[in-house]
Parts: sequence; C-alpha cells; structure tokens
Amino acid sequence: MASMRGVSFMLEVQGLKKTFTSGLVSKRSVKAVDGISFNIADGETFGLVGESGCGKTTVGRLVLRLIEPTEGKVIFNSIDVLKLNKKALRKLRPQMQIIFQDPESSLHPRMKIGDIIAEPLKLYNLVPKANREKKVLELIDMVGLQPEHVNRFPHELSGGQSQRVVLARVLALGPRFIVADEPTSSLDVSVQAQILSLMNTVQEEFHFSCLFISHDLNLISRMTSSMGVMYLGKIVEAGSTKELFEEARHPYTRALMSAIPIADPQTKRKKIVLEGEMPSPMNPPSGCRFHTRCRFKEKICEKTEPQLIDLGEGHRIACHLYAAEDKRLVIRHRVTVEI
Amino acid sequence: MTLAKSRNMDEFLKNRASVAGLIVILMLITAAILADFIAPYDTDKIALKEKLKSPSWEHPMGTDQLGRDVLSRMIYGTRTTFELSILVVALTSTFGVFIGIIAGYFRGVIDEILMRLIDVLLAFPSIILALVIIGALGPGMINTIVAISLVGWLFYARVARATTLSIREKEYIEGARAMGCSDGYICLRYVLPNCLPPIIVLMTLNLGSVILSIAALGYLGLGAQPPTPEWGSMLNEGREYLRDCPWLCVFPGLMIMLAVLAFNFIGDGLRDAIDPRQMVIK
Amino acid sequence: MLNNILKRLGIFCLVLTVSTSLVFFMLHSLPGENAEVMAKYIFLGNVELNPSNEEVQLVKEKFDLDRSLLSQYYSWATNAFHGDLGRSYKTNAHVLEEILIRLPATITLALIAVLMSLLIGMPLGILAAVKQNSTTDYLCSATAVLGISMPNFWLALLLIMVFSLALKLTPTIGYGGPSHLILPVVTLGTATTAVVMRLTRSSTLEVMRQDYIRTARGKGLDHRDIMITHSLKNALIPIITMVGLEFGHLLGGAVIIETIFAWPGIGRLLIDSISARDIPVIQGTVLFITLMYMLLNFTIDILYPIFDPRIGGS
Amino acid sequence: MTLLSIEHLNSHFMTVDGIVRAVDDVSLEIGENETLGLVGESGCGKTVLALSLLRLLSENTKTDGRVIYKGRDLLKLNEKELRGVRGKEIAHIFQNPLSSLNPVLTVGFQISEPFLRHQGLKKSIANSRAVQMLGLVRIPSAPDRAKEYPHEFSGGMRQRAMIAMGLACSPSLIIADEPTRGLDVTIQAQIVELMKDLIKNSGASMLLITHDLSLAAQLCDKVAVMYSGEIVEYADIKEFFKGPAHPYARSFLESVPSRGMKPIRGISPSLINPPPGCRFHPRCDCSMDICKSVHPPLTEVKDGQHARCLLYA
Repeated sequence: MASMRGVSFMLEVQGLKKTFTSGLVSKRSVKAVDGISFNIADGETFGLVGESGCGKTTVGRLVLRLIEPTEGKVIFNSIDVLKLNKKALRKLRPQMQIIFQDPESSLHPRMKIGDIIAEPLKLYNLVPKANREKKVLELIDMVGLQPEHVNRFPHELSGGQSQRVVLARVLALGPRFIVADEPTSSLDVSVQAQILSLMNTVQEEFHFSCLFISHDLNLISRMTSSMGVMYLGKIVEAGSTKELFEEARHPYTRALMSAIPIADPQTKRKKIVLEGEMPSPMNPPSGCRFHTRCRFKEKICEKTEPQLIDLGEGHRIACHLYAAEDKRLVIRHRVTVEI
Repeated sequence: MTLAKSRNMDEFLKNRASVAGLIVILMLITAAILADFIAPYDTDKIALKEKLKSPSWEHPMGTDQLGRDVLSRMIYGTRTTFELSILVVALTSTFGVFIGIIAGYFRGVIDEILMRLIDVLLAFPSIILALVIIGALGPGMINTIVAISLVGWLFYARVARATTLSIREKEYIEGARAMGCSDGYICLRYVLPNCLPPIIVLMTLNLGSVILSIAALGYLGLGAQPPTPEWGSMLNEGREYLRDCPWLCVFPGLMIMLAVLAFNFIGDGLRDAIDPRQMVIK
Repeated sequence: MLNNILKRLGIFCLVLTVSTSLVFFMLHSLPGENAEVMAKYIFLGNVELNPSNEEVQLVKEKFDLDRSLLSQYYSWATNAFHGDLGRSYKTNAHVLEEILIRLPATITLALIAVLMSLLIGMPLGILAAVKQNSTTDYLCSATAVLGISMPNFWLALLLIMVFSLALKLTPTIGYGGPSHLILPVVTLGTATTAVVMRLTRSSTLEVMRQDYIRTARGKGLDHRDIMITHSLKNALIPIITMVGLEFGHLLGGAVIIETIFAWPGIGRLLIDSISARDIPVIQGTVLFITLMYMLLNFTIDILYPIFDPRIGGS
Repeated sequence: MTLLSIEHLNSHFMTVDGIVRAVDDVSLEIGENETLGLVGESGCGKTVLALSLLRLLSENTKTDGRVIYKGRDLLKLNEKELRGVRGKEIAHIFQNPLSSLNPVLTVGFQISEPFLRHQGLKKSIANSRAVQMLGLVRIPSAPDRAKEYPHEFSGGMRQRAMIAMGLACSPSLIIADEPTRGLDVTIQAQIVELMKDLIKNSGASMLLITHDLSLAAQLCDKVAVMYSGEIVEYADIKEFFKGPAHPYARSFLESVPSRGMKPIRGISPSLINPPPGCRFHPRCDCSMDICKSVHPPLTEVKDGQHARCLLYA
C-alpha cells in the first residue's frame, strides 16, 4: 500500500509493537508500544504527541531499530527495515537519523566538535579526506555556529549550541528521514525557537521527512502537517494537524487541546481538567485504556477495546463514541461538548 | 591539553598531599630502577660478624641477623614490590576492564556470569582467597601474583561494568549506533575513553592495596621466599628480634606504609580532581 | 518482602555452594600431592620425610582420592551439611570441633573491633563534616588516610614494641583477660575506623548538599532537628552497606593479627593449616569464614529497607 | 498594602571562574493578596533571588540590600528569628519535588513538621493535620498516602505534597519556584487549578518563579521579567501581555510557540561578565550606540509599567 491516495510514503509503520520483559523468575512484561500504524510522506513532518510514559519515545527508537520491535512492519523508502540483516541495516543507517532530547548527553564528552561532525564523514568516507575540513566548516556554518567552535569540547557549549552540533552531524550523513525526539524540551523558549526555525530551514534545504516527537502541542501545531496522539502505547487519534486542532474528537485529545497553555491572561477558555493520572503501563486498564479518566465512559468502554476507525480524510480515531454503526453516540457526544 | 583536562590537572596539583605522594612514588621508582647503583652493599652478602648492628653511618638502617645491610635490602625490596605490584595491576586492570566493558555493553549471558562470579569470589575476604590459592599452589612469588590477580581483576570488571552501564544509556551511544558504528568501534572509541577516569583512580588506590597484600603474604612467609629481599618477608625475619633490634621491623614497615600512603594520596587527589559525578566507585 | 528474603536466601545458598566447591577444587587440583601430604602425616608423622609410592597409593585408596573431584566434593558437601567436616590430616581431630573451639575468640575480636570502629569513626566523621575545611577536619582526614595505609601486621609489631615491651602496659601476646584484647582489637579496628570515618564524613557532606536539607531549613527547622531527623538517617545508608563489606576485610585482617598475637581463633587455624597443607581444616575454616561474612551481609540486606524505604518496598 | 518589599537586593557568589552576580540591584514589591510572577529564562537569577529572601543560599553567597516584611528586615534577623518566619510567615515551595522531599521520611511526617515546629502541636495532632492538608490538595485516600514515602508518589502528587507542606501554617506569603516544571500538560492543568483555588481561599500573597509565561498569565496579577540578574520589566499582567515595553520582554513573549515562536538571536550573557551598558544590547533589534555604554535605569513607561531601556529614558 505504498500509495493509497497517490502519495508515496517515505516511511510506513504498521502494527508496531514492543513488549519489554524484565525479571528472570517472575517475568513482568510491559507493552510499551501496542500496535501502532502511521505513514509519513516524503518531505513531510509527522508529529507524535502524548504524555510521559505513553511510549512515544520508544516508537522513535523502534522505527530506527535502535530497539528491536516485537512485532510489526517498518517500511522505509520501500525497504522492509525489520527484515534487514545487521550489515544491510548498517548500510541503511546514514539515511535514517535521530536527534535526542538531551543535547548535553548527545555528544561524546571527550571529542572536539570538529571531530564529532567529521566522524560520520570518515566512517562512510562520504567526503575525500582533503575536503573534510571544508565540509565540516560548511556544516558548522549552516547550523549557525562559528568556525572557532571546531576546537571546542561539548561541555564548553550551551544546550542550544550542542543541539546545533547534533544537527550538523546528522546532516553530514545526508539522511532522508530524521526522528526528532523532544529536541527542545530541555531548552529555554527563546533557544527553542532558534533550534526549531533552524530545523525548518534545513528541512527545506535537505528535503528529509521527520518524525517529530513531543509532549508540547504548541510545537506539534507549528512543526507538523499530520499527527498522532498516543495514550498508553496506542494511537487514540490521528489525522492532519490542522483538522485535529480544529476538530479533535477523542475525549483525550480534547482534554489535551484544552490544557494547552496560552500565554495570554485575556483568553478565557473552558478547560477540561482531566482527573487522576495516567495508569501504569505495567497494568493497563481493560477495554479502552482511557476509560478510567474519561467523562463519556460507557459500559462497553470497560470491556471492549475500541478499534482505530477512519472518519474520512485520514482522520482516524479509536473511541466507542465514534463506532461507525452507532451514530446516536456520536450525536450525543457532540451535544455534550457544545454545552 | 584541553580545558577540562588542564583544569583537572590544576586541581590535582593544588592538592599538596597528592603532589607529595607523587614525588614519593617517583623517588621509589627511581630507587627501584637504579638499585644496582644506589645500594651501598650486595643484598646477599652474608657477614655474620656484622650481624644485628644498630643503625650507623656505615649501615644507615643497621644490619640483619645474617649481617646483611638493611638499607640495601630495602632498596632492592622496592624493586621487588614495584615489579610485582605493577605487574599485578597491569594484568588485572587490562583483563578486568575488557571483561567489564563487554559485560556492561552487551549484557546477556556474559554479564550474568560476571555478576555471579563477582557474587561468589567477593563473598570471601580477598586475602582469604589469596591464602587458599597459595595453600593449593604453595608459597612463592609467582603464586603470589596469581593469587592476588585471580581476585583482583574483579574490582576492575565491576567498576568498568558499572561505568559502562551508565555510559550506554547516554544518548551519544545511541547516536553512534544510529550512525551505523559497529559495537566494537563504539566500545573502543566511545565507552573506553569515558570509562577511564574512574579506572585510573581505582588503579592508583589498588596499587596501594596490592602492595599491602604482597607485604602481608610476604610477612606470613607465603610470598617472596628468602633470600629475595622483600619488605614483608624482611618484617617477618625481623620479628624475632623485635625486643632487641627494633630497626629490623621499623624500617620495612615504614617503607610499606610510605608507599601505600603515597598511592592513597594520589588516588584521593585524582578522585577529587576528576568530576565526582563521573565516579561510580562504591 | 518475603519474596525478597527468599530470593536472597536462594542467592545465599548458590554462592555458598559455588564458593565451597571452588575452594575444594582448588585445594584438590593437585591430587598426587594431596595424597602425598596425607601419607606423610599418616605413615611418617613428619612433613619433612618423603613417603614411598605404596604408602601414597594406600592413602589414595583409603580416602577415595582416585574418584572424580565432583563425587569427592559431593561427599564432602553432604557430610558438611550433616555437620561432619572431616578430620584433620595432621592431628586427626574433628575439624568442626577444632573450629567451634576457636570460633568465639575470633567473633569476640571482630565484633569488638567493628564496634570500636563505629563508635569512634562515626562521631569523628560527623565532626569532620560539620567543621568542613577546618583544622579538625584536616587532622581527622589525614589520620584516616594514615590508618588505611598502615599495614596491620606492622602496626601490631609497633604496638607491641611500645605498649608491651617499652611501657609494659599490656601483655604481649596470648589469650585471657580483657587486657589481652586491647592490642589485637586496636590493630584490627584501626583500618576499619579510618574507613568508617572517611565514609561518614563524605556521606554526611553529600547529604547536607541535598535539596531536601534546604526544604527542611525552609520549614524553619533548627540545626539539631535537621541533623538528627533529616540528615543522619540518609547518611547512615552507605555506612551500613560499607560495614558489611568491611567486615570481610576485618576477617582477613583477623587471620594475620591472630597469628601475630597468638590469638587462638580460626584465622590462626587457617594459617597453620595452610602451612601444614592440612586440607580438611583449610576447607572447613574457609567455609566458616565465608559463612560468617555472608550471614552478616545477608542480615544487612534484609534489614536494609528499614533504613532506606526506596529499596525492596514493592 | 505592601506585604514584602525588596530593596536593592544583591546576591553574589564566588566560583572558580569569577564572581557570579546572580541578583543585581533588584527592587520589587508584593502587595497583600497579590500574586507576582517573576519570569525569566534559565540562568537569569530568578531562583537565587527567591532563595535569598529567606536566606536559604549556601554560605559562600553574599547577599545585601533590604527585604522588608511587615516592617522587619529579613536580612538582618538572627537565625532564631528567621526560623520563626520560615515556613510560618513565609513558605517556600521548592522546585523539583523529588529531590526536595526527604526520601527516607514519610510524606505525612514531612508535612507535619511545620505544625510541630511552629504551632507546637502534639505528634498525633500534627499528623492528623498533615492528613487534612493532603486532602486539601486533593490527594485521594490521604490517611494511607500520608504513611507513604516520596518515591511511592507520582510526580504530580509529589508537587501536591510540596504545596501542602508550604501551606501548612497558613503563611501570608508563598514563594513558589517552578511549581509545574517537568509535569505533563494534563497534570500541569490540575496543579494550576489547585493553586488558583488555594490562593483564592487562603488570601495569601504569592511570588511565582517561572520560565513559563503562560503559567504566569494564568496565575499572576503582576509580572516582573528578569534578564541577566536584573529586573528589565515590571508591569500589570494584562498590560504586559498587551505589549511588553522592554525589547527583551517583547522578544521573550514572541518566542513562545503560541505567540509566534520567533527566535531571539545570540545566547544569554554570563552572569560573571555581563555586557557593558544595557545587558541586552548585543541581542537587541532596537539597540542604539548609547546602549553599549550607558546602563539604563528602570523607568516608568506608562501607568504601572516599568522598563529598563534607554528607549524610554
């Protein structure tokens, strides 16, 4: 299904699952990611949003096979990533890269910035030795650092600068797809704005696809064209970012949207404050995983797990309120929300 | 070389005790190397006429029960002790760090085996295990090395493993994997250099305790055998004359303490100089 | 909780089995020599003389030394489990009895030394931490390094030289009244005291830097309350762990010190048996030393959650 | 009525690299029943400012100036008098509850301590008061929860426990340092609602330290923006969000994702060696030649809105 609506996908993820097991005698298992599917078009940025512990970070690692998935399919540029052997995977690696949350621990503390950026060039012999220094300086300039940074060590840089170095090194490999895992969550807002606008610029220039993982809906709305909302290892709602922000359907998405902090005291908004906290993924609720905090909970929610259904235009939702055959519930929900 | 390293160096050099320790160790090593030139007498020269002389200009540390010059034997003893202890530490640290990094990085069976081995072997006081090994193999210098090394590498393996475990969670390791670096490359270029600071501290402190162990075995008559000059066995020989010739016991013990003290001071200084957050010892 | 104890008990048994077998195999790894030593004792009663081949062969048959090591170990272990550790090659006495006679002497020595190190080391460590960077602090720290670096056998000789031979304040060696205890305990406890002091100092300093101490100050608590309720309990956690490990060093030290002071404990028994190659005694003594060390650490592990609620709660 | 007034407060401390001027000549006022937001990015000195009010900084920090609370200068009180103020008159809710709660003491006991210390209650009574407090911050089954240790609490609950501890003795001023940092949005929303209610009901004043302008927007009456150890803007919350006067405050607001996410170029200056003149001038779009040499004073721009900028001088 490489092209459903004539769009060619850079990345297709189908039914991705990861179960972590621990303990030798009494095995405990956690379904960190439980059957996730999404597609990312060429050059597009897909956002994955959810609260801590929902499994969004794991998804990023699974897609790149930094963690081995338990089940599922990851097709990158028509290559089935999970079927590759070690050697073939290594060959593919430069095309799929990742940017991490914590810039401070993303850089080898005993290597100079210049060497860090040159390492991928050396590793894959992407640039002849004579031109390497030039290429490094080019990359450094591109991410907005100064040539004198080449001889610095990571601990001499600020968080924002470190994240620029990470970006330069990733770009050195010329990737087609980048996972950005909360790339700015440890930075100040003004620096966050710097890094994200830099990412937008280089994405235009290098034309890569991006999986943008964040807990911050404000960023998702600015950075992505389509998005998925995760709760306890599952996608509960997905679709184009615009549509989800205009008309979120799932009660969880709605609550998340209403909790978006707005930097303006004048804007008064009806807030849906969710009660309780996310249950432990070790012991997830039966049926719909959100039912313990949901205001529209029905009997069915406690027993049966809702399937992800398509509401049209790629807007997918997993909620019994929207079970296709039961229009009555849909209407009832709308009414409740409007009040 | 770098800002971080030079600042660590400054920090270390500011610590007067550590610098003193370093000087003492350098002096002892020089003495060990140049023993042939410095030592005033032949260590094995028995002169019964001269026996049990108290310290004098001729024999600054006196003579022993066979009339041998204590100072000369002390100098050659330095050589014995340093040869043995450096050999032990070199062997154990290399092997231990290797195993520790492999276990910590790959986890799995190797790690499980290492952990159980640590459980078992460190369930004895290490000197007891060394005694048992010597009990099996018989006394002697080689057996002393074997006995101490057989347990000693575990300390390095434990520290290397713990450090590796914390390093492998760092995002730069994941980044290297995402870049397509092989595991061997990552262990060598990424894990090892970041493992080294605590290992170097451990090596320094360990040199002190190895010297103590060697001396203890020597003292018990299980280590270096006479007539080889060795501090511990010299103490053992001098013990009988404790009442009348205390210098036979005072000087060798003083030397052992001085060497161990120096290594401890250097180790403490290094530990303080290196960012304490990187330390995983204890 | 119970689960945790059972798990620890399992590990305890496993480690005990593996460690005793390890020692067993190590001691029996030279089977010919072993039989030879026994033959020396049995037929000649003297280690200096060499037994004939027939005599060695006879010993091998009598003691089943030709069997595989594994089956030899199995019979040793089953016997040991039933309280029979065999007989000494040298004296033919029951090993268990030999050990049990000597055990109280070693335990007395070790326990008093631990107690001494805690009673002296902890207050001094806290004092050094509270007066950080003062002369007191430097003095304490320097003494501590000295204590750690001092070879205990040398310290023993020095103490004998000064207090017994020169000042004649204490008996030189031997076992008897409390006065006999002084020198061995001091020798044995010095290093541990130094270690306890250093650790108390560093862990107290570490705790005082923590955010929750600031919270306590922010609540308006005074220094005394902060020290007693908020910092001491946290500072104790690493010290408790360390005491368990340090007990091993102490037992090791006891081996040497008992030899010097002619203290009739199992440490001295071990050294004697090693030089006599009296294997059943070596094996038995090591078993007991390991057992003591492991029991103490086992107890500490079990009691740990009392001090640190974060461990073993769920 | 002014409850607390900070006058020319300085907090400096020595490091290997030099003197860090974390708080540099700061003057602020907090009225009764008022919530003042102190906002700024990391390293601007806002936390140091908060800690210096109750003198909770380490000993190598030099603090001078005046902190007048109900007619008394807190910086001149002796230890004993100060302990009477801490936790009773002025409570400090520290950031990062996980490290700010003692791991080996039960949450209930830690909340009961202010009662024991300041009201001299008996242990059992203090304990039941602590349980009440936990109920007040909406922790379900509070009597059982009080017996648990901090590590058994979730992040949101630990934050609630910190709030309960702060409110224990009904203080007249609460200093809350980043009370929502590190929490998920849905939990943040819960905490914000809780704090709104509690502040309203208790009638206490609050000094809210945060990096998050939207949090200030929800909770504060007035806002002060801190940059490089100085207050650069001080205004009524509504006026501020209508249009900050100081270029930094404006850029800071515009860099917030919901407000345009416009980056500010350059990096924050070090507190050891700040730029001469106006500290923001190297990054400022409106900078003039005079900004490089003249240090601007805090001047009133319009009704109650103050800015430290030469544009208004």
